[in-house]
Formats: sequence, C-alpha cells, structure tokens
Amino acid sequence: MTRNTIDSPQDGVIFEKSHRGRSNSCQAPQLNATETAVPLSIPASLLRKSAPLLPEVSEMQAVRHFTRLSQKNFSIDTHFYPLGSCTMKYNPRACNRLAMLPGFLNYHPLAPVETGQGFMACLYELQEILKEVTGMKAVSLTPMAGAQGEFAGMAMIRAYHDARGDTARCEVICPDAAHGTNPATAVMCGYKVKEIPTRADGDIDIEALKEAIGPQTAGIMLTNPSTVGVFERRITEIAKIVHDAGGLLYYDGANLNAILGKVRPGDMGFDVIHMNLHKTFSTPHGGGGPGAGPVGVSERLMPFLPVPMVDSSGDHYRWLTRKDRPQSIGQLSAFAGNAGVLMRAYIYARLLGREGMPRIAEYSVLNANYMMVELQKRGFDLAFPSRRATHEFIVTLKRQAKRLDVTAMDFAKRLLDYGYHAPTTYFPLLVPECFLIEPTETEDKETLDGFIDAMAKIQHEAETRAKMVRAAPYTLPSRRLDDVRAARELDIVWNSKE
Amino acid sequence: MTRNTIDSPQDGVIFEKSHRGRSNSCQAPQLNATETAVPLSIPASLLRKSAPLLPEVSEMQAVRHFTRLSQKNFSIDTHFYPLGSCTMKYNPRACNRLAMLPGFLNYHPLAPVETGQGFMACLYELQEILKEVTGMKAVSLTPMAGAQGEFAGMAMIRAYHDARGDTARCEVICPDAAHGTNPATAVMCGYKVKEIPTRADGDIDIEALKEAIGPQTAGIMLTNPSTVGVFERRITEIAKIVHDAGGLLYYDGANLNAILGKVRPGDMGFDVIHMNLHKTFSTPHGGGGPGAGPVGVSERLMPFLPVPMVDSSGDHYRWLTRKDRPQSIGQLSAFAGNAGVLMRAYIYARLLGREGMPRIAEYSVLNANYMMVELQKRGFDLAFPSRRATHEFIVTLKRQAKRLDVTAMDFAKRLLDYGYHAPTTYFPLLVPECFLIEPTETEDKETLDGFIDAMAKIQHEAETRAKMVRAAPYTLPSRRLDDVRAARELDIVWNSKE
Amino acid sequence: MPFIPHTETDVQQMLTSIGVSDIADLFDEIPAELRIGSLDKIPTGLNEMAMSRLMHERAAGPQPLCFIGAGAYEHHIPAAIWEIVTRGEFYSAYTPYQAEASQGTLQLIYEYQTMMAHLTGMEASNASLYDGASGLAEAVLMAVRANRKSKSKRILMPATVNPAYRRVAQTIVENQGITLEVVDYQPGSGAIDTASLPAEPGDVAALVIPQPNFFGVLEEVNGLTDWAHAHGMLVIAVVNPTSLALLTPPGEWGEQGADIVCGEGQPLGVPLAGGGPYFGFMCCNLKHVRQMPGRIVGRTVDADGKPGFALTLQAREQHIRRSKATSNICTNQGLVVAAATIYMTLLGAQGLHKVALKSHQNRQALCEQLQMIDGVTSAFASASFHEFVIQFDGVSADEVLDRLLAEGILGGFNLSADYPALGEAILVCATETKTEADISAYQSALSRVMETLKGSAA
Amino acid sequence: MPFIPHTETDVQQMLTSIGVSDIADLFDEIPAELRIGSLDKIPTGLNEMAMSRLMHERAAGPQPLCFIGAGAYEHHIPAAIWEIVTRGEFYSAYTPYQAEASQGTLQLIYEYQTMMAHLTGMEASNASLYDGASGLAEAVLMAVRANRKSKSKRILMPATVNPAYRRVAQTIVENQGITLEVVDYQPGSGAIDTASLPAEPGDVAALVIPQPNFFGVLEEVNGLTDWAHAHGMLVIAVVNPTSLALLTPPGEWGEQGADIVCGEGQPLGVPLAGGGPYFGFMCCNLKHVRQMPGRIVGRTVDADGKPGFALTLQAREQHIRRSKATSNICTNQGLVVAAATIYMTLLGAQGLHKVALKSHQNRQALCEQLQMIDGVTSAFASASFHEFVIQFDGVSADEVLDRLLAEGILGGFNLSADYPALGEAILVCATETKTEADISAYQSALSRVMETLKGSAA
Ligand SMILES: Cc1ncc(COP(=O)(O)O)c(C=O)c1O
Ligand SMILES: Cc1ncc(COP(=O)(O)O)c(C=O)c1O
Repeated sequence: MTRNTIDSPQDGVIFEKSHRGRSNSCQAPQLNATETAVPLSIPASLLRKSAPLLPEVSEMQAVRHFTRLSQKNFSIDTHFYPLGSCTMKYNPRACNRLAMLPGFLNYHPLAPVETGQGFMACLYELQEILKEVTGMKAVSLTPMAGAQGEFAGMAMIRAYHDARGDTARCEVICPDAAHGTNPATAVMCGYKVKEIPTRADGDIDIEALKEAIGPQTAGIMLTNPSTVGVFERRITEIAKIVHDAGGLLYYDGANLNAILGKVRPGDMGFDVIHMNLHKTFSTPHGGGGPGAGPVGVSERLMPFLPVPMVDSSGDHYRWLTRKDRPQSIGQLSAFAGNAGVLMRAYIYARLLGREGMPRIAEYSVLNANYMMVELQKRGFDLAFPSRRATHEFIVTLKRQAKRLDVTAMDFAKRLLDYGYHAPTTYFPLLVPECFLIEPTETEDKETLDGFIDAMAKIQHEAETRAKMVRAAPYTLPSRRLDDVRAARELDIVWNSKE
Repeated sequence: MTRNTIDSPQDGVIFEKSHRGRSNSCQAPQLNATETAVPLSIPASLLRKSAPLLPEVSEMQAVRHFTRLSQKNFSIDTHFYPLGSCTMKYNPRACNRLAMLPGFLNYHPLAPVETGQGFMACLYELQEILKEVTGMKAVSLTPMAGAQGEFAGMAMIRAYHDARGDTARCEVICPDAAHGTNPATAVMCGYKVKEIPTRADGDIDIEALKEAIGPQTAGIMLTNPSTVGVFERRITEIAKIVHDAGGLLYYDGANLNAILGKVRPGDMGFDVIHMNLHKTFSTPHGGGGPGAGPVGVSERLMPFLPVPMVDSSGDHYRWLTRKDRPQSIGQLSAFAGNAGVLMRAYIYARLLGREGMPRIAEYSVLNANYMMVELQKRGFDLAFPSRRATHEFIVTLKRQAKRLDVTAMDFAKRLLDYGYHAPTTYFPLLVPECFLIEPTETEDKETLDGFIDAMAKIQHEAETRAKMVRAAPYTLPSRRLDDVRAARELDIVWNSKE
Repeated sequence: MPFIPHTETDVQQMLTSIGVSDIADLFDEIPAELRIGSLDKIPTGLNEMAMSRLMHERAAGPQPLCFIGAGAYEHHIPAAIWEIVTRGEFYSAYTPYQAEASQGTLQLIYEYQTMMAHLTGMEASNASLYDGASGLAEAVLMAVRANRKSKSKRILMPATVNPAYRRVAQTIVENQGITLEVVDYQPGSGAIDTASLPAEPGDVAALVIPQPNFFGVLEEVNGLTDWAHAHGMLVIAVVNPTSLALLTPPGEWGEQGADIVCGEGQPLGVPLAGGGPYFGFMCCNLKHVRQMPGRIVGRTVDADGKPGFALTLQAREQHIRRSKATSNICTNQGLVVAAATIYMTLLGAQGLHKVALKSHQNRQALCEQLQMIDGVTSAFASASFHEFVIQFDGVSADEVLDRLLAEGILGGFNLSADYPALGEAILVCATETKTEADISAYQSALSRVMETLKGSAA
Repeated sequence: MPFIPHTETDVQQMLTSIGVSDIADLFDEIPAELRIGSLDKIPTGLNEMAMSRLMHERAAGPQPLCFIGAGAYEHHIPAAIWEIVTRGEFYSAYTPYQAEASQGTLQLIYEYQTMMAHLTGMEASNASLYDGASGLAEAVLMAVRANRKSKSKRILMPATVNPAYRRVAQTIVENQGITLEVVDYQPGSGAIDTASLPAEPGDVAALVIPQPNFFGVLEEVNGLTDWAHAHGMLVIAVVNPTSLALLTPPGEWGEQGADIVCGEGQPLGVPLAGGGPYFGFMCCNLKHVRQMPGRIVGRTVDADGKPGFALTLQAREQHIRRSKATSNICTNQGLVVAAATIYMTLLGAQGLHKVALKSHQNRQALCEQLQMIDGVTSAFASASFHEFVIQFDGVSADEVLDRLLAEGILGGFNLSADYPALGEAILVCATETKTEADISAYQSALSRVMETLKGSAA
C-alpha cells in the first residue's frame, strides 16, 4: 500500500519550522522599557553582534515536534530492548516521580547541608546499601557514569602505588573481551594497556595472564561475569596471581545484574569496583545518559576515594571533602555527581530491599539461560555452548554470514521490523558476527518467546529471501541509514542556507 | 513493502497479556499474616466468592501496553486537529503541571476551607474572570461539562418561571443547527423542543421564530456564533422578540473562542450562558473529557445558580451552599465539579490576561477565514459563501459525493493518511456532506497551508482514483473500521473464553 | 503573544489572501454597539514563571493527616498512572469520533469496560459519567425508562445513600416529575431494616441500594434486592469500586442481581484534588444496554479483517438522537477513566483485594482504638467497609474537629447537618494509606482533645 | 515480586526447557565459597506507597530564596520540558546504536548540536560530556592532542576559573603529566590583566578563558584570545550558555575566535537538583572535530534517499578505538541534553536574550542595593553578567550567611576558602527569577543582619 502512504507534513528539523519573529512571550521574562535597552554596563566589544540562530517556534510547535520525535524511538517503555551489556530493564516510574519532588529539584548544590538533610540521608543510605551488596569497604557516589567510575578506580590504583613509592608500575592488563572504556580509561590514567586472550570456553587464559604479569603491572581490569556472558570460574586464582605480583584488581561492574545479592566482587578479591546504576539499579538510560558510576573499594584503597562523600554522625549528614580526606584522588565533578540519578537508584534499592536484590540475579539469569537454550534448539550457534549463560549470552551468526551472506547487522535490522530492539552487535569484538543478548529480569516469558520466534523467522527469511533481509528495515521511520556517508559528507550542524 | 511488514507482537488487549499469579507487590499494601485472613467482621453472605477478572501483569507490561496504546492516538500534541465545535487548541503544559502540585492534589473536598485557601482563591478569581469576559452578573463553576452547564441553565430558566408562578411554559425553541446536547438537555429539564430553521445565509429565520414563540415558550437555546460558523447578526432583535414573549435566552458557549474579549453574551441580551472551559479555556479534552461547563447568569437568574459557589470576604474564601442560596437549583455534583479542570482554566486565564483574551478571538477568526478563503480558491464549496467565517466554517462536499461518489467520510479518512485529524463531519446535520473546520488560534500558517494542500490533493485523488479514496485510511493502526458490525455483533466486554 | 504563532508577515499574507486590511475587519458582521470596550476586572497576563510562583505559593501549606472519606478516598496512586495519562496523546485528544485515529483511547475504554463489568459482575459498562452523584441521577432516569413493568416515577432512596448524591439526584430528576422517596435506616445498625420493608410498596420504578452505605455500614443487599425484584422494581446499586474486591458484586446480589450499577470511580487511582475531576461508572446487563447513557466502545474489525475498536450504540446518544437521547451527556471523564484503567491494571485483582482488606483492617483497628476514649462511642456495631461513625458525648463535633486539625489531623466529616438524629457525630475513614503510627496518632490526639474539652466543660 | 513478571508456571516451563530443576542450578559455575549469605545491612523492601511517603517527608521543608550561583543557576524552567523529556520513549531508550530505531533521539541531538554551534559561534558540537567541570578537563586533554604547533603539556589556567572546575581538571589531567599553571587576576578588577601577561610565555598548549569568570566578571576575551594565538596556544573558552545570548560568542573572540568551547549546560532548563545530572557541552571548529571526545550525530540518507540521522565519526570513540580513543566517555548526559534542546527551542534567541538581560539587570539592581549597606562593599567594579562579589567589613561571611538563612535567604557562596585574599567575601547571584520584592527582601535582611552583627561586635 506504499503508494497510498504520505510523508508526514510535520517531520522536518525544528529549524525548518522556525520563523523569524515568532516567540513564546509566556516563557520569557517581562522586561520594562529601561530594561530592554542595551546594558551600558557592558562594553560594546564584549556584546554579541547578531542573535544566535535558535528556533523561533510557538510552544505548541515545540511540544508537537518533540513529542513526535519521541515516538520515533524504540525504548524500554515501548519495546523489548535486549541490548547486551546495557541491562535495559524496566525503570520504575516511582523512581522518577519521587526524585523529581520540588524539594529535591530546587535544592542548590552549594546550599548549606542543613537545608538538605533529607536529600543527604538518601545519598548516605545509598552508599551503605552499595557497600553491603558489593562487599566493599567504602563507596563514593560521585562518578557520573561507568567510564568515570573506571577512571576513578584506576586513578585510585595509581594513587595507591604512588603512595607506596611503587612508581614503576606502568601497565594495566585487560582481557581482549573488555569493554572499550576499560583500555581507554587505563590510557587516560597514564597507563599502557596489555591485552590477554579469552579461551574458547570464555574464561581468561590464565597462562597468558601469568606471562603478562610482572613488576610493571599496576593492575588488571576485569568484569565478572565477563562481557562474553559467562562467570569467570577461576577468579580467586586470578586474584591471587595479580595480588602476588603486587597488582590490584579492578572490577567493571557493568554486569552486576547477574550476581546481585548472589556473590560479591569484594569477596572475589577485587580491590575496586564501579557500578553502573543506570544498569543494575535501573535508573533510566535517557537516550544515552545520564548514568551514575559509584565506586567501591577494599580497605587499602579507602583513603583515595574521590570526593565528595557523605558522612553521617547520628542523624546529621554532611559532605566529606578533600579537607577531610587529604589522600583522595580529588573531585570528578563540579558538585557531587549525578545526584538525581543517585536518588532514583536509592529509591529503586529501597523498593527492592534486601530480599529483592538476589531475585534480580535469579530472574535475569533465568531469562538469559532460557533464551540461550531455546535459540540453540532453533538452530542458532552459541559462542560458548559449554557454559551457563549469566544475565546475557552470545549467539554468533558467523555461519549465516558465510553461507547466506546475511550478517549480524542484517539480522539486527530485520529484528527492528519485528518490533524488537536488536541485541548488542559486534561486541565483544572477539566473537565474529556477534549478538550479545541480555533480556533482563523484567521481561516475561511470552516476550522472550516472541523474540525467539522472530529470530527463527528471520533465519528462514535469510534462507529464502536473503536480499530482502539484507535491505531491512522496512517499517521504521527510516530505511537503512548510510553510515559511511554520514562520516564522509559530514553534516553535523544544520545550516539555514539549505 | 507490506509483505515485509509484521504485526507488532505487543498489540493485543491487556487481558491477553495477563497471567494468573502475576502481581505488582510494589503497588499493593503489605499485609501481615493475621490481616490476610478472611475478615470475620463481614458476614460470608456479603463477601465476594471469586476474584474479578482484572489484568494480572507486571508494572512494566502495564506501562508498555498503555504507552503503546497512547501512540495510536492522534492528538493536539501530535497532529493538527481541526475538529469543528471542539476548539482543539494547544493545552499549555504549565496548566497541567501547576494544577497537579501535591498541595492541590492531596486536598480533600470536605477538608475545612481554612486548609485550602489557595485553592479557593483560584476558583474565586476564576469566577470573577469569567463574569467579566462574558458580561454576566454571576458565575457558578460547578457544572462538569457543557451539557451539564446546559442542564443547569435550563433548570434555572425553569426555576425562574416557576418562582413567578409562570408554570405554563413548556416549550424550548432550538435552531435546527443546534448541537445535540441542546434538545437533549431541554428534554431532561422536562421541556418539549420546537425546532426552527436556519436560513440560507446561516442566520436564524426570524419569521419562523416569531411563529414558534408564544406564552408556552420557556426560552430559546442559541449559540452565537452559531454551529454553522457565522455570527448571528440580528441577535439583539431576537433577544427582544424572546424577552417580549416572556421567554429567556440561553447561550451555548461552545463557540466562545470566536468572540472572547470582543463581544459578550451578556451584552447580546442572553440570560444564561455556559462555557466549555475545555474549549475556550484550553483545558485538555482527555480522549473524551473531563471538561468543565461553568454557567453565568444575568441579574434575574442569580438566585437560582447551582451550588456550591465560592464567596470571598476580603482575604477569606468559603463555599456558598444551599443554606446561603435557598433558591438555588441545587447541587450538580457530589462536591464542587471538576475542580482540577477549573484550576487549569484559571492558570490559562491568568497566563493570557486581559490583553490575551481578545487575541484568542482575533487569531482563531483569522485562521478560519484564511482557510475558508483558500479552500474556496482551491475549488471547494462553502456552505455559507456570503459570510465571514468566525472561528470555524463549513465546507460542503455534496458535489463530490454526487459526482464522484466520494463522501465527506471518505475525505475525512483520507485526511488521516495525510497526517491530519479530520474536521467534524456530518454536523450540523442541515448541511449535507458537511465538514465543520476549526483551526484554532494556536496553529501556524504553514500547518493551515499543509491541510489546504492535502484537501486539494484528495480532491485530485477523488477525481482520478476514487476507489482508493473510498477505502482510506491506509497508514493508521487500523484500516477503515466496520461500525455496523460493531453495533450488530455487540462486543463491548472482553471475555476470557476467546 | 502567548500561544499564538503568527508572525507579522504571516498575518499580512493571510489578510491579503482574505482581502481585508485588518483583523478587525473580520469582525465586521458583529453589530458595533455590541463590541466590548475593555476587560478591566481581568488582571493583565503573567508569564509562566510568575504564574508558577503564584501557584506554588497557593499550593503550599501543611498537609494534615486525612481521615475524611465521605465519598472521596485517599488511596495510594502508583506513579506510573499519571505519568502515562498526561502523555499528550491521551491528554490532548478528544472523543474518538475518528476511530482509526483514536485506537489508543478506544482500546483503553474497551479494556476499562471489561474491567468494570467484571468488577461489578455485570455484562456491560459505559465509558463514564461525570461523577458518582450525577451517575446515580442518570441511573434513576435510566431505571424509569428501563422498567417495563412499571409506569411509576417513584424511586425508593434510602437515607443511607450519600446525602450529596441524593441532593444531586434530586436536582437532576425532579424536572421530569420523578420522586425520590426516603427509606429510613435502623438507628441501631445504621442499615436498612429488611424486615420492616413494606409488604405492599405499590408501583415503584426502582430501589437504590448503597453498598457500603454512607456510614460505611454494609447493607443486607441480598434481601433488599430480592424484595425489590419481588415488587417489580429495578435495583440500582451504588457501590464503592474498591470494596468490590472484597464484597459480593452487585451482579450476584440476591437471586437475580442488581439491574443497574453505578458509583464513584475516584478510589481507582484518582487524586482527591479538591473534589474532581472524578468519574461516575455505570454498568448493567445487555438487556438494558440500549437504555444506558454515555459512550460505549465496541470491538469490531477493519477493512483488512483485523480487530479494532469504535464507538458503538450511538443511536442512544444526543449527537444522533437529539431530543430522544438517553441523556444529554457528551464530554465525559475520559482521562480519569484512563487513570482508573491503568490503576486496575497495575493493582490487579490481588492488589485491589489487598487494598480493600488493608483498608478494612485499618478501619477496624482505628474504630476499636477511638471508641475506647472516654466520651467517644461507635454509633453502629454492624459490619462495615472502611468507614465508621463515632458520636461525642457532650462536646461539639465541630469543636473536636477544629482541635484535631490544630494537631495536624483531619478527623472526619461532621454528620450533624445531614443526620441530626445522630447528635454530635462524625464519619471517619481509614484506608490502606494509614500506618499503625497514624492510627495511634489519631487516637492520642483525640484522647487529648476529649480530655481538654471535657475539662473545660466541667 | 517487584518488577518481576514470572509466574510459578513460567518458571517451571523455563527450567524444564533449560534442563535444570532449580534456579539455583543456574549459578552452579560460581564457586560455592564465594556465595553471599545475607545482606543484613540492607533494609527489607518497601512498597511504593511507603517509599513515596518517605520521600515526601525527605523532600519537605522550607525553601529559602536562593541567591547562590557559583556554577549552578536557578532559572525558570518551562513545564513542557520535563513533561516531554520524561516520556518513556526518551527516558528509557539508550544510546542510538540502532539508528533506524532511534531517529527521535538522533534528530534531537542533531538539533542540539546545531543550537550549541550557533550559540557559541563554532562549527561543531558534540552530544554532551558529564558536566561543565569534567568537560573542561576533556577540553584540556583535547587541546594537548589538537595543538599541532606545541609539544607542551602546559596549560594556563586563570584563578578566575571556577575553583571546582580547576580541581576536577587537575584530578583528570594530572595522570597524563599535564600541568595547569595558574594565571592570577587583578585584585581591582577581578579579571586577568591582559597588559601584564608575559611577553614570552614559552611553549604552552592552551590558555583557558572563562567568560563570565567565577566572580561574574567579564574577561577581556578579545585581547586574551589574540595573545594566546600569538604565542601558539589554543584557546579554551569556558562559558555560561545563557550569557551567550548577550555576549560575544567565543567563535568571534579576537581575530580568530576560540578553538574549543566548553561549559556547563545546566542553566538551559535543568533543575538545580542538588548538583546533577547536568551536562557539559563542547564545541569546536571542523578542523578539530576529529579530536573531540563524545558522541556526534550526523545527518545522512536512508536506503530510499530520505534524510535521516546516525552516530558519526565513531572512530574517535572508545567502542571502536579502545585505548586510542579521544576519551573513555560512553554513557553521557543525553536526557539532560534533550531538556536543554527543548529549553532553547521554547525560549528562542529572543527569549534567551531576555533571560540574560533580565538576569543582568537584576544583578545590577541587587549589587547596587547591597553595597549601600554599611559594612558591605562590592569587591570589583568591572562589567559583570549575573553575579558579583561583596566583602564584609569586620564580620564573618559564615555568620552573615547563617543569619540570612534564618531569615529565609540563601545569601550566596562563601569565597573565603578558595580566595582567602578577598577576606570575608561572598559570591552573590541574581537571575531572572528574582522580583523586585525579592531583591528588597535580601537588601533589608542583610541590613538587619549587618546591624545586629556590628552591634554585637561593638
Ligand atoms: C562492560 C561495560 N563496561 C563499562 C561500561 C561503561 O559504562 P558507562 O557507559 O556508564 O560509562 C559499559 C557500558 O556502557 C559496559 O557495558
Ligand atoms: C455547540 C456545542 N454545544 C454543546 C456542547 C456540549 O458540551 P460538552 O461536550 O462539554 O458537554 C458541545 C460540545 O461538545 C458543542 O460543540
């Protein structure tokens, strides 16, 4: 019926809807005659000569434009979104609502803490909850995302070695399966990165680790469960090897959902950990962020935690700053990190409670194992068929790519037509034509079954109508987008001349 | 590309997603062991035997279901919605936000007014604003929609005649163009309805009025501008005729948007008026409601206004009840009407202010006249070509229906494909193949031009591919729905056996 | 200009197209003498910033602990509800006249109808009336139309029906010559005495049965229903929807069940909000559905045979039937119905049952504690839902309530105006929102108040 | 179970399919000795009702009139913004990896990039960094990479840059051996003295220029930019986005304009919220865009040739480039960027200009009134934006602030810790949210406070 469909009249960029002279007087302050004059107090050389090109639209045009834009997104609230490593689970609406109470929203970060004790109490209690559930000795909430948590962690490792005068340690070990932020972080902290391979069973190659490690090793960055979706069984042994070599262990907490309340990074022997609250603690991903990446440490790294932290003396809460913690690696944000995200995580943690935490792990792992087994039964190849899935697992579409010339990317795009967001594709890099699938605990069995069916149907389509699959998607606001052109003919700012 | 599209896996009714045993413990109160027992205090004969069939879904399933449902609606926030007589203008988000402040939401209607003086102040000021802008002597806010305002108005007219012992007046006059609620209301108030015709120029047939009127006439129900989108020019004369016959004039305020701040029903000679705040005062229509239909009256009807009303003595506000107003027609709602809607209207009125009111009329009338003229230029037939449009106007598609067998309904459905909500169709009934078009003041010229273009394109389609147009729409969640079957094979409650 | 998008250029182009030189010309059909000069009494416009500040000030103030019910009930409202309901696609759409462009609203109403039908034990539900009170009035009008056996315009209306509802019904039905005849309650039980009902009531169109009644007391609905049916009356049930998770649904009252079920939907996820917007629900069986007022949504199929939804049975309605319509209702309470639908979905049968049970248990606990206070007696010992009446011995109910308020407690609703026979009495409500601490807080505050008042009286 | 949809039947079916008998079996690869016993220190779960009550209590309390700025600014936030931003489709989506399923987010970011580029006068913008402070750190790293003329890791960092930003930059860049060298300000003007800058600064990678600076004072950005460029440095501008509606955009500073522009986006529609989430913006010209950290969205076409949007230049990023990426940033502040985009759209150039102007006028009025109080002096007479510094004569700034708070006023930010040379001094801010009455309220409260303190000192 395409011949009867019509492009919507409403879908240009906002600047195309803009008209000089339109304004929302309702949103601008009222100025009296003398106030509208050029401020004589500011020298002309510092004043702007011409108005910036911002949209000039009515309030309704703005509301309509952005409401319609929003409808072009897949999201947890509208679609199954099994994006591996990202833990796209339900974000309870209460967390948003309650974190946005006027008393919290209007609180200035530099206002005296006396006027924000309720807010401080939430943060303090969140610190305590995160300590307990990770088995670490102290927590600082300030990092604003996982990667900043990683930075804080590696900076603490560096500060620790430095404080002991152990300054020759210039290398950080990462598995080849590590998330890109791990090596990038190590470099930001002034380290060189040494990669070690992952074995065919998904575990780290301990022999390679032993070879790589030495007096130059500052530490190792691991996730467990790892990014290939399996639990590193020899973690205690690894910890011993690293510690014996004088290195420290960094835990990338992106995959905490799989083990929440089941096993604690602190108990595995890690010295420092970041958590992605936007994953495990269900704060929203917001089309890219914000998140929060608190860090927890073992005893020996405590002095180095980033500030500020929240301290409690009985019923009174206050900020701990560098003055209180002179060995701290310092501040990572102008104030105290993504406070509103922390509030949402706190509310979520309290709704779950002690008894809710292990359930997260149980049901996310149940969902992943179920999907893994069912997909295997439908003929898909698992990357690590000998292993249990954790909260996520990997399907490799290498065979399909070779035999049918239908790639993981093609499967991904066709899944969109079926109403499912695609899993993470092409990560981790070591698995060819990789689908990293993470259903999360908040999805029901029928949804998983629906996805499995869709995969099987696409497999059939790939066998019978490969060309059609290669040109997917068909039913979305856009057909397949030309990434290459996006980079080659760079158009990243709209110019009115068009 | 239809062969490549897939029905979404998510779109059944909520009961199809329900699974026995699923529940949101987060939303239910916690009961301890003794509390979960059957309450012995209630005799078994009064207790429910089996649980009602309500959906058993997770919170996320609910959120996803209703979020996806919402996306299937056209609405002001997403589409041009020129539904005549309904004034689908932008509903400012501030009105919603501020009316939903916790202090207002948590206020119990029977709490002492001392605890709600801020709330009462808003309602009192709204009464005053509505008085001034309609030219009436007093206003009661309590009616919960236009039709209930009509009821209140006609009941007051009845009470007035009764109070004077003038009890033989058993008829109410309505123009044939009147909205269906007018005759229905008259009947609810115990009156018989006498219809009078509309002239070819859109005005009332005054000769017919003179013939219809008499000692049996309780009053007349009019809108001005009328439902055919023109201003009744001889309104003063009509008022005199009715008043001379001992009848009263009721003003249906649904079309107030066209004259707000320009001319006042009170000045035209009306005795009683209702306002549709969900139209003129921009409170949302909410997929069918709620609205609010305050009534205003002239001096002689003041004693009869429905209660409660708000009274102010200096800075203190209180409710006026029947005790204070013994001649009142009484109460129309358990408390004080659709308070939250009134709050939104109040906020809107204050945002507009004195200077904003006439602008509403000016720009809504400008938009309507522009569209009318442009559509005429594109070859469409106007129902009242000799007249100015008010805030709305009528196109008749009689010619298209006859010549091409493409009806107003077909045009309406095809407009949906073009991304526009259809105008009101087949109302008023006296105009064949009627399109009652009301753009409102909040739409910009490009949008109007887009709609006009779409009409012209559909006209062209009707001439070249009539069959295609008759089967529209094509691009919506549903193709054309079978109304007849809906009534004949009544399925109004989902039954699990299916 | 707030909310108006026109630029000067737009306006000029549009005026040129129309062929006039000024917007004022567009009003030239309005007789000059009618035009308004000014609107002096309306303040000048505020921007959103100033308005926001004003409204925040007006919404500020202490929020006392609320034990008032009497027709509007404080329940927990899941955050998800109003975040979804206020989405523009629900908030700013209207009545689904164009079904294909309104499947969201239509399917939601169909789901709502289903839930209400199941909750009340009936076969059909409409898409809402204004509120519980006006809904009762519509039920009365409907009963008079629907009762084929009776020619009467008499309705039996127990004194235990919410007095506000009775007043509203009176306002609305009296113009059609319908009379509401009071049925008194038994002073001991606070309920209608089934035994003392007349053997020969004469030709009556319907009996109204409230469950729970205004005092929170449970009526003998089975006996009452059978008695009414035996005498050719229809039965109109006025029920609290929360209570239906616990209590026999009207569809199962007596031998044949109630004929029309109505009530206030506010307890289902709708904030107190100073009294509205709430919504009235109405259910009946299929044989009466053509007499029901209000919108009804039906499931049908589209041109491709796919299921879809549309308004149906519109021949009952004013826009088709005009003076012969079942009611004049047009705009209803759609958005509030959306909230209730999401509420029932989030709670489910189990959740709603827990809400009802916890409310009931809290009522039991509070009532027990309060009546232990010297000078306080519970008026009725009957089975109840979540409200109860207490009477004060020798002190004024108003005075008690004032002093409770000073302690941060809204103690209840003063019954003396509506039920003078009860003496100084208030109606108290405890829902699931109340904690043990809240209940003790009330108890100790009332103890203090009673002591003080007795002291000053002595 | 909160948020878990599984029924017992589901679980059994799933376990059977997997071939285990118990969920615990799925954890059998975890060494037994590592499993946790209990989580005693975590409280048991609350339902939403109880949690809601707790949070309402914690959010309660008086809300003083706020005159603190110092990096976070109270502005009017149109209601529409957060109603749209918290729509599930924005709120619960993630980074737009699947472009076709994320056109909403992608187009919005493209529009954001455009607005920021126009506002700063630059050619490119990224899609956000964490906040203004960490954004400055990234700008420093970028400058070191991007400055082809310099081999240096020295950065000139004026003392007039927000001290918190300097601390954060220090934390982040020091590990790479980058040094931040302080440039002092002139005590009289509160700005850098262009005249006294060294003629031979040596090899330096970049000069940071704050505008307005931390004291609210306007720097001589043109002279500073030209001086830096003359000595082979890049210029990093740290700007307040609101002020750019009034002030010369960094792209036009001096002869060639700044090279990297960064700053805190919070003033653009983002609530104070105790310090976050805010967002850092960063702009540059095209010649440096491949050195920029963070996501960038580009416009392209789809298979049908229709315009559409996708992430671009990903070869800069960690997920492609790993240890060679421009930054480790992955999750950014997308939702907050959405808020800012809607803010700029609702305000437009005119509206933003009025916000800037009104804020400036309010600052002028307040500063004038406060310095008339005995014992209060304005520290700098220079041109400023919306903040200023006042010094107290013989009384402690802490004491003054405490007493102002007792009168319901947050008087400002105490500068004594960061700038001891200023004596007892505070930084005060007045934005467009302040009315004349607010300004007088501050004035009279401070008068009273000063009198009392002087009195008790005497
Ligand atoms: C395994 C892993 N590590 C680290 C990160 C980085 O976290 P963030 O995106 O919060 O910076 C992610 C997520 O994106 C991840 O999946
Ligand atoms: C002309 C006219 N009169 C009366 C009404 C009835 O108003 P309401 O729907 O608010 O009951 C309407 C609106 O629907 C109308 O358009």
